[in-house]
Amino acid sequence: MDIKVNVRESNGQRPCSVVDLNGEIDVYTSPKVKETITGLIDSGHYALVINLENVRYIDSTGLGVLIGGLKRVREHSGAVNLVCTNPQIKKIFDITGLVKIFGIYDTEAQACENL
Amino acid sequence: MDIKVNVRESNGQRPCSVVDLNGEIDVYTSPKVKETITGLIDSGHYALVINLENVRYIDSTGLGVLIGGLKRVREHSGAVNLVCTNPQIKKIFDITGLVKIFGIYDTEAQACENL
Amino acid sequence: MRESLILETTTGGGNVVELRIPSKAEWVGVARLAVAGIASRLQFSIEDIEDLKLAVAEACTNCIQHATGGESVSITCQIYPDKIKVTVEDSGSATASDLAPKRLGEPTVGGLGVFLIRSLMDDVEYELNPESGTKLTMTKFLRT
Amino acid sequence: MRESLILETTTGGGNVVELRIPSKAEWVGVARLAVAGIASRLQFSIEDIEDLKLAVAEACTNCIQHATGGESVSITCQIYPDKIKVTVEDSGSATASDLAPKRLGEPTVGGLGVFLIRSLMDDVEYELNPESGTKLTMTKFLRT
Ligand SMILES: Nc1ncnc2c1ncn2[C@@H]1O[C@H](COP(=O)(O)OP(=O)(O)O)[C@@H](O)[C@H]1O
Ligand SMILES: Nc1ncnc2c1ncn2[C@@H]1O[C@H](COP(=O)(O)OP(=O)(O)O)[C@@H](O)[C@H]1O
Repeated sequence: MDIKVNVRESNGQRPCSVVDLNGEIDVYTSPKVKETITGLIDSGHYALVINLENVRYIDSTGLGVLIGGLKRVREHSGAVNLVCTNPQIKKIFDITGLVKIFGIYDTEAQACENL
Repeated sequence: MDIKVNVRESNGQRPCSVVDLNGEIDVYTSPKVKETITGLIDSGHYALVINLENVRYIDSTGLGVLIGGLKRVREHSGAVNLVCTNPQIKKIFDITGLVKIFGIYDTEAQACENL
Repeated sequence: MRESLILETTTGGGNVVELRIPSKAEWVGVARLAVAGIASRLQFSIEDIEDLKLAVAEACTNCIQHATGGESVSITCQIYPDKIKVTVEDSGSATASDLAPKRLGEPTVGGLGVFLIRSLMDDVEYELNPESGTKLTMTKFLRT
Repeated sequence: MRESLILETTTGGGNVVELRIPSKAEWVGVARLAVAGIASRLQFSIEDIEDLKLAVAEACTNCIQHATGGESVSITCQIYPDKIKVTVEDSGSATASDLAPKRLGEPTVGGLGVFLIRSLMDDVEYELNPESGTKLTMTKFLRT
């Protein structure tokens, strides 16, 4: 029922910041995720990959944090791509139409390349 | 919260019947375990190894089924050995003093050899 | 409620599991776990269990975030041979307009919870009562 | 009960999580899951969480197997900064002698449940009431 958050820089062809999330993102844990993403943006990181590969659960609060992050980086012509393979979580992005506003990729390499 | 039960014959130096249990043994699932063990004994199998390696949880009902099995095979000069590596489950056998009446081994090979 | 349940079900009488958590974010995970346990006992598929978990969690989250003055959230699961009916109740106040079925427009930071509940469950009904709080009843059928 | 709790706790007021399951074997697993969720929220160690799960499950099992006439089992978890107090109650009848602390003699097929509860929890108290059923209150302290 908890979330682990880790941030690192990816030094591939297109440099970006990668946020690794591990666990469950809900009303209790999403403030921690929000804080991390806000911190990154405030310190000038506008190319973000959020890795949801190890996320087993996300609720609307978590989706709200991702949408909020996307809006803020867009103000700086930035972008957010997601890494997600879990079918249940993909389904939530489908149902809510968020597939249309996020780039969702199977691997981190793809998510970084397509930023 | 469920249990999977599988029975097979071990054809090592000392032939015995191995009962593989996978899941949780509690008041709801232990009748299924009891049925299997009773069936084996009724059909003349008195050398039993019960493999608890994939058991994540056992309650007093489950312990009662194991004790009941041991009592019945002893009437036929048989024996029951257990395979168990989970520290929490070992602790339960310790607390209840059942370590003294069951042979508890780390591997199936050991449990069979020492029957 | 229990009596009408017994009348409605045919096999084995009515089953009700009740849970009450404090109206705080940290307890929603416990409701999720309990509902997942109940649903897996009922042989719901993994996908349906995840749907139920999310719908119930969204309902609890709304009670915690929006029901002014509510101290606890009650989750009642009524179990039928062919379905589960989950009631999520708070004792805070609400306004009706926000709870109506919606189509999603521009994605916003909020506003997805009720939409998800309506999408994931087979039947959803809100009862607003200014005095006694909001009561959400949602049903999911076992697919055979 | 909630009031005395608020008086007793110092940080953040009292937290109570309540669960009620039908008095049937199939629902004990749900109680176990919920208690595990609560205990992990409270930062109990994995070993202590397993102890709590087993003690609560044994208590529920006894209500289901021995409380004649009980229809449901209530599990109430009161959360304090330094401990969890779990009450398991049924509405059936019981006799006092069976519930007394015992030393284990020859292993028997039954009789381990109450012994395990007393071994795994820090404080255990039974209240028998011929009219209202058996009430078991057990406490486990957070080890720091
Ligand atoms: N239990 C409740 N009590 C009071 N208001 C509620 C309740 N559930 C939902 N609402 C109202 O419905 C609105 C929509 O909820 P939702 O779709 O979950 O989005 P969000 O919670 O992000 O606003 C909320 O903003 C709130 O006004
Ligand atoms: N909730 C209860 N209601 C009535 N009797 C109980 C209850 N809990 C325990 N008992 C009594 O205590 C005895 C010992 O319980 P336990 O140690 O769990 O062993 P077992 O359940 O195998 O008999 C039971 O046999 C029963 O007589």
